[in-house]
Amino acid sequence: MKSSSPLKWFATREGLYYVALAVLLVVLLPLALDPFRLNMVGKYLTYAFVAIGLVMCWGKAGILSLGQGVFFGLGGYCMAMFLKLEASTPEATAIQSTPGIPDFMDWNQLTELPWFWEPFHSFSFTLLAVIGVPVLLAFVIGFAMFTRRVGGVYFAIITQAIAAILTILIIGQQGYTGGVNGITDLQTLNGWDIRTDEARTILYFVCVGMLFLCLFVARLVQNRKLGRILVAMNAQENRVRFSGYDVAAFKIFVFCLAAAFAGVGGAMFTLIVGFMSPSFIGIVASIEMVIFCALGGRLSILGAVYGALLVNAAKSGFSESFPELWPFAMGALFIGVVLAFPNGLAGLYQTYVMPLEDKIFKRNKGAQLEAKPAEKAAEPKPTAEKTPDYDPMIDSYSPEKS
Amino acid sequence: MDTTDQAANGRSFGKGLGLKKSLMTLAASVMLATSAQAAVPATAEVNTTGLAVTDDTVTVGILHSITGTMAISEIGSVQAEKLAIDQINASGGVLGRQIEFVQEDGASDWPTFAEKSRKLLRQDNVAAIFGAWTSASRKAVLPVIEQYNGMLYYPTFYEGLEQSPNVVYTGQEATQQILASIDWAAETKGAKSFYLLGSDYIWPRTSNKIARKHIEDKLGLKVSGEEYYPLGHTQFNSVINKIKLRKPDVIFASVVGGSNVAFYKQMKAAGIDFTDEKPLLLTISVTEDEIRGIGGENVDGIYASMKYFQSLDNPNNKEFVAAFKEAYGDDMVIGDVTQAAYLGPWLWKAAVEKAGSFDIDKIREEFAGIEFTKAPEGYVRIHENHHLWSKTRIGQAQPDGQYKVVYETEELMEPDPFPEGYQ
Amino acid sequence: MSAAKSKSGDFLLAVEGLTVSFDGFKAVDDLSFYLDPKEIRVIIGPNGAGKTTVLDLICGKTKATSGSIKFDGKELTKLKEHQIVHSGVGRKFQTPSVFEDLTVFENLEVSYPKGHSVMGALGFKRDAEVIKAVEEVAETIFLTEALNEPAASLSHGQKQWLEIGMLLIQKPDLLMLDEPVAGMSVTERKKTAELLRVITRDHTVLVIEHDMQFVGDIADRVTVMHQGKVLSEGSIEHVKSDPKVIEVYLGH
Amino acid sequence: MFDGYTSSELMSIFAMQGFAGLSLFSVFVLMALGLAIIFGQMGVINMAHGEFMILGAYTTYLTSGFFQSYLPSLFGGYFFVAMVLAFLICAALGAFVEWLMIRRLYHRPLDTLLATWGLSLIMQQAYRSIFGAREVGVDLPEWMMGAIQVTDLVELPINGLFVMIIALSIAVGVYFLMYRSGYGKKVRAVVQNRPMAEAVGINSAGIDRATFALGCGIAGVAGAAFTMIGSTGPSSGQAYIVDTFLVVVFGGAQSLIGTIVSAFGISQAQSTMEFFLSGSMAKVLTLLVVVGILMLRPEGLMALKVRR
Repeated sequence: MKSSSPLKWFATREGLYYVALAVLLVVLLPLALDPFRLNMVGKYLTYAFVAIGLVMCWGKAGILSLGQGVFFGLGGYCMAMFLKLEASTPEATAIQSTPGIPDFMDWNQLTELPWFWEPFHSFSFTLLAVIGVPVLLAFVIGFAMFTRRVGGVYFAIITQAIAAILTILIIGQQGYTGGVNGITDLQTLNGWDIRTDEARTILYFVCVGMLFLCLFVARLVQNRKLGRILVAMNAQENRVRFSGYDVAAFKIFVFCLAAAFAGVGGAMFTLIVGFMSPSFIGIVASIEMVIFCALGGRLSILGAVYGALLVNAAKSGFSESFPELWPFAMGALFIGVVLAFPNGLAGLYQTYVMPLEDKIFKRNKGAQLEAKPAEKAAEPKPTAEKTPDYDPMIDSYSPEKS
Repeated sequence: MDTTDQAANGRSFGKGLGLKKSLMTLAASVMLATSAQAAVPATAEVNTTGLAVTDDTVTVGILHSITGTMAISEIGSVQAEKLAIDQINASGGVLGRQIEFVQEDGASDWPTFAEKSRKLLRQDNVAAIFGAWTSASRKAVLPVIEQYNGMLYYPTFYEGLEQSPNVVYTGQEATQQILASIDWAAETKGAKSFYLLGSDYIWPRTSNKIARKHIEDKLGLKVSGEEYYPLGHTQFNSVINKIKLRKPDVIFASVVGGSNVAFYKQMKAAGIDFTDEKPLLLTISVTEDEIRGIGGENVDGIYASMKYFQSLDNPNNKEFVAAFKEAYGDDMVIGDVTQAAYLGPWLWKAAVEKAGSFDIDKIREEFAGIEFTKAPEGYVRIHENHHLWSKTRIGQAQPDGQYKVVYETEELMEPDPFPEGYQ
Repeated sequence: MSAAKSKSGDFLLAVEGLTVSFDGFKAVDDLSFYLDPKEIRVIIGPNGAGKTTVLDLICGKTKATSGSIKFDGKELTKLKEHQIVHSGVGRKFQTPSVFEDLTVFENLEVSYPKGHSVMGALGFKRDAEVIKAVEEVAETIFLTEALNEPAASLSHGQKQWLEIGMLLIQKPDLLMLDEPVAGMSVTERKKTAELLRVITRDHTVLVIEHDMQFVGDIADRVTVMHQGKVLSEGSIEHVKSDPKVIEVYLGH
Repeated sequence: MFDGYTSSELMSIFAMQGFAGLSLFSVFVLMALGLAIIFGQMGVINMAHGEFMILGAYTTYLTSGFFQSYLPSLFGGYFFVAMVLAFLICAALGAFVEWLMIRRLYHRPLDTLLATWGLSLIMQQAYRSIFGAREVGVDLPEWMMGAIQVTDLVELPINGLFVMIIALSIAVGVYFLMYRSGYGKKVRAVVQNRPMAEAVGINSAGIDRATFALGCGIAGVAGAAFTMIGSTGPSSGQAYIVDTFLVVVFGGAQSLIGTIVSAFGISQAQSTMEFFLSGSMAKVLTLLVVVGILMLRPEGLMALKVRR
C-alpha cells in the first residue's frame, strides 16, 4: 500500500513515526549541534545500520550473531582501502622507498601493492565490495551453519570465534592491513576533502539518507510474507519447514541482509571517523552492537536507531563526566534489557505512550480499533509495524469480500 | 656537554625545586607579581593565531586514557605531565603566564582520541597537547593535529617511521633503544645469537626488524628465531621449548601487557634463571611499571634497554623522584614513559620562551637545538626531526622491582626515525 | 491432483525395510507397509511402538538408518523436508503447531503453495486466487468466521482443524495426522471425523490414533505397531480379533 | 629446522613439547569444565566465566597477602587454602547470580548469554575499582618455582605439573559427582526430563542453583591455579573467553567426556602448530580448524544422536 499512495502512508501512524525520526535527524540535531557533536552523532548512526540488521536477524528470525563487527569491519576496511590508495599518490609518498603504496606497506618492506588491493583503485568496485564482501562471507558462514541446523548458542559462539580470528589475522598481517593501528590518515574521496567541517556535515546527511534507505528495505522485508515467515520460523520452525519452506534459505537470506546493512554502516563509519582499525571488529565491539538493538527493542527497526543513538550518546556522556561508572551502567543495561524490559524502548513506548496516542488516533483511524485485539503486549509498536498484517482495510482481502 | 656540567645545571635548577611546596608557590607568586608589571609581553604579540592565551594564563590539553584497557599504562604519564605543569607554574609559568590545562579521556578508544583532539584544538584552542600513548592512538590523532596545525608532545618509546611537523616525540624511537643494547650485548656479554620474541603488533615487529638488520648485517651475528604471539596470549611453553632447542645467547623480548606476566612466570617456571644469563634476557618493553604486575622475583636478573630508570643516580632524577612521590604517594614507581611525559611541558616551555611566542609555527622554527638540562634522565636536546637526543641505558632488574643501571652510552644517541639500511 | 498416481496404478506409498536407531535402540525396526491411493490407514499401537517416528521418517524430520520410502515412485529418504512437502506429503503434529501470532487467514495463506522461495516470499502478493483458496479451506475446517482472529485466540480443537486446513491448502496427495482428535470434546470429534471423510474424497490419509471407536469410524485398514515392528494389519475387525494385538495392546 | 641436533636432544625436546601440550591441555580442562557443567545442564553459556576465574585469582592474591603478613611460617601451604576459598567464594557468588538472573531466563539461552555478558562488565569494573587497573603480582611459595630436572635437557616446570594435578583431580571429582553420586543422578534426571524429574520430587530449581554454583566454583579454582602461570588483572578473564567456549562447544553439549576430548585435541593441535609456526598463525589456524569442524559437525564431537 506504500507504493500505491505514499502520501497516504505518511499520514498513517507508522508513517508519522518515520517522519518524526526524519525531523529529528535532518532538522533538529543539525540545528542544535555544532559540527563536532553532529559528527559524533553521525558516528553513532553508523552503528544503527548494524542494529537494524540485528533486529531482522536476531529479533525477527531468532539468529543471534555475536560477530556483526566482522561485517561492519569488512565494509569499513573496503572503504578505507579505497581512500588509503587515493591518499597514497606517488607524490604524497615520495619519501618512501616504494612511492605510491600505502605507508604501512612500505614500512613492512612491501615493494608492490598486494593483488587484492588493486581493484580498490576503482570507486565503483569499492561500493560493490562494501556490500558484496560482507554478504559473501555471511553467505558462506550461513550456508555452512544453517543447512546443518546450527543455531542458538552454537551459532553465537561460532560467530564470536570468527570475530576473534579476523581480529588476530588483521593485526598479524600488518603489511597488508595496517595491523593494530588500522588504516589511518584518510584524506579525500575522489578528490573531495572529507576532513573539513562542511564535508563532515554533508557526510552526516549522506549517512542519514543511507540509514533511511536501509530502514525502508528492512520495513519492506518485514511487511511482506517474507517477514511473516521469519517471525513464524522463530516460533515454529518445524511448522514452517512442513509448510514447504526451505528454512535454511530464509535464515541465510536474513543473515546476509544483516551483513549488508552492517557493511554499509562500516563504510559510513570510515568516511565519518576518517580511519578504520581492528578494534571495531573484535568480540567486545561486536557484542556491544547487540545491546544497541536490544535496548531499542529487538523487534523494532525504528527502535534500533534510537537504541544505537542513546547507548553511544550515554557512553561518551559518561566517559566525559564519570568514566568509572560507564562499565557498570553498560553491564546494568545488558542485564536490565534482558530481565526487566525484553522489548526495549519500543516495548515501553508501546505499553505507556501508545495508549495516549490511541485516544488521538481513535477519531480519524477507526481501523486501528479493529486491529487492537490482534496486538499483544509482546509486540513493540504493533500499530506501527504489525498493523499492515492485521488491518483488513489495508490488505486487499476484505475489499474482495465486500 | 659533559656530565659534570649537567650535574651543575641540575643542582642550580634543583635548589628552587628542592624547597617545600609552600615556599615554592610563595616564590612563584612573588616572581609573578614582579614579572606582571615588567617582563610579560603583550598577548597580541605572543599569540597571533587565536590560541587560548590571556594576559596571565595559557591553556594546554592533556589527552590520555583514564578508562579502558590502556588507563593502567597512561595514568603515569598524566601524573608526570601535571607535575611538570605545577612546577612550571610555581617557577613563574611560561612567558609570565600560568598554565591551565583541559584534560580529556581517550578511553582507550582510537576514534575517541581523534574526537577529543579535535575538541581540544577547535573548541579549547589549546596551545599544546600532551598525550597519546599507543601508536594506534597517535596515528588516530595525527591527521587532526596536522589539519588544525596543533602540536602534540608524545611520550612513548615507539617504532619510529614517522616524523610529523606537528609532533614532538619525547620518547625514544626504535633505533635509539635497540642498536645500543644489541651492541652492548655483543661486546660486553659476547652474545653471538639472538632470539627475537614479541607481541604481535607494529612496535615489536618494527623493532625486531631493526634488531635483525643490525645483528645480521652490521654485526654479522646470528638470529636464531623470530616469534610473535597475539596480544593477551598467555601460553608460552612452546616458544620456551624452542628457545631451549635453539640455545640463543640472548632473548630479545618485546612482549607487552598481560602476556608479559604469563611469559616471565612461565620462563621462570621452566627452570630458566635469568641471573645466570644462560640465555640472557634483554627486553625493551618492561619498565618499572610493568614489573609491578609481573612480580620482581619473576624478572630478577633480566636486562632492559631504556633511556630512563627510576634508580638513575643524578641530582635531577633524585629531585624528580622526590617531587613525584610527594605529589602522588611513596608507593609510586616511575617508568621510562612517565619520565618522557614529564619532559613534554618543559620542552614546550623552553621552545615558547626561545620563540617568544605561543604560535605553533614560530615555535616549530625554534625546536632544533632546544635543550633541557634538568631532565631526570640527565640531559636531552631536540633534533631537527622532532625526536630527542638522549642516552640509552641498560638496567638489570632487581628482586625489589627496580633496575640497577649497568651501562649507559657515552654519547647521546641520535634519533633516526627512518634509519637507512634498517628498512 | 490424482493424475500423478493414476500412471503408477499400484501403491501411493511403499515403505520397505525401514529402520532407524537412536544410539542402538531401534525405534523402527525393518518396517514395511503399503498405502493405496485414497485409502484411510490408521496406525495404532502402544506408546513407544514407533508410530510417530514412522511419520517423522516419512516427512523427513528424522533420517532413516536404512530402508526405503517410495512415494508415488519417488524415493523420499534422500529429500529435504520442504522437498517432501512439495512432492505432496503433508504432516500434522500431535500437539497443534500453528503460528499463534498470525491470524487464521495468514496461517492458511503462509501454507498456500506459492511463493515458497525467498524471493517468492518477498514478491508474494495476496491476490483473488489466494483469497479464494483460503476461504474454501476455511469453509471446510469450520473457521470462516474466525478468519481475522489471531490463531492464539482459537480453542484447542479449532487449532487442530486449522493445522489440518494448513495441510489441505497445500493440496497434498498424502496427509499424515498424528492423533488429530486427542484432547477434543465429543462434538469436536464428530466434526473432525466428518472433516476427515470430506478430506478423503480426494486425499490419501495416514492417521495415528488411540481412540478405537474413532478408528472404527474412519479406517479402511489398520496397522498395529509394536516395538517398531508391524504386529498385525488388516480391517478393524481383523486386528481387533487378532490375539497378538489383544495381548499387547487392546487387553482382554 | 632440526639439523645439527643429536637425536637425544630431539627426543628430549619432543618430550618437553609433549609436556607443553599436556599443560595447555590441563589449562583448557580447568577453564572449560565449569562452563561445560553449566552448559550441559542449562544449555546456557556463562559469558562471565572468565571473570569468575579472575575472582578466584584475586582470592588467591589476597590469601597470599594475608599469609605473608600474618602467618609467614605457613606461607608454603597457603595455596591450598586459597583454592578452597576461591571455590567457596565463587560458588557463593554463582548461586547468588543464579538466583538473581539465571533462573528467570531458562528457555532463553541467548538472553542468558547477554545478561551474563553484562555481569562480566560489572565484575571487571568492580575489580578495577577495588584492586586497581594494574595486574597484581601473586607471590608463590618457593617450592612451586623452578623445575624438576629429568635429564640435562628435559625439565618439567613444577607449577605446570601442579596445574596438571589440579586439573586431573577436579576432572575426576566432577566425574564422580556427575556419574556416581545421588546429586549427579538428579542432575542428569533434570537434564533429560525436567517435568518428570520434578514429578518424582526432585527440586529442579535447587539442582540448577547447585550446578551453576558448582560450575562457578570450579572456575574459581581454575583462576587460583592460573595465578601460577598467567596474569591477574581486571580484564585478564577476557583472554580466556573464545578458547573456553570453543572447547566446550567443540566437545558437544551435555558431554563432559566430549569437553575433555576436545580440550585435548585443541591443546595438542595448538601447541604442535606453535612449535612449527609463529604463535599468531598457530592460534589462527587452530581456531579456523575448530570452527571448520564445527561447521561440518555442528553437534560437536560427543553429542548423542537422539530423536529431536
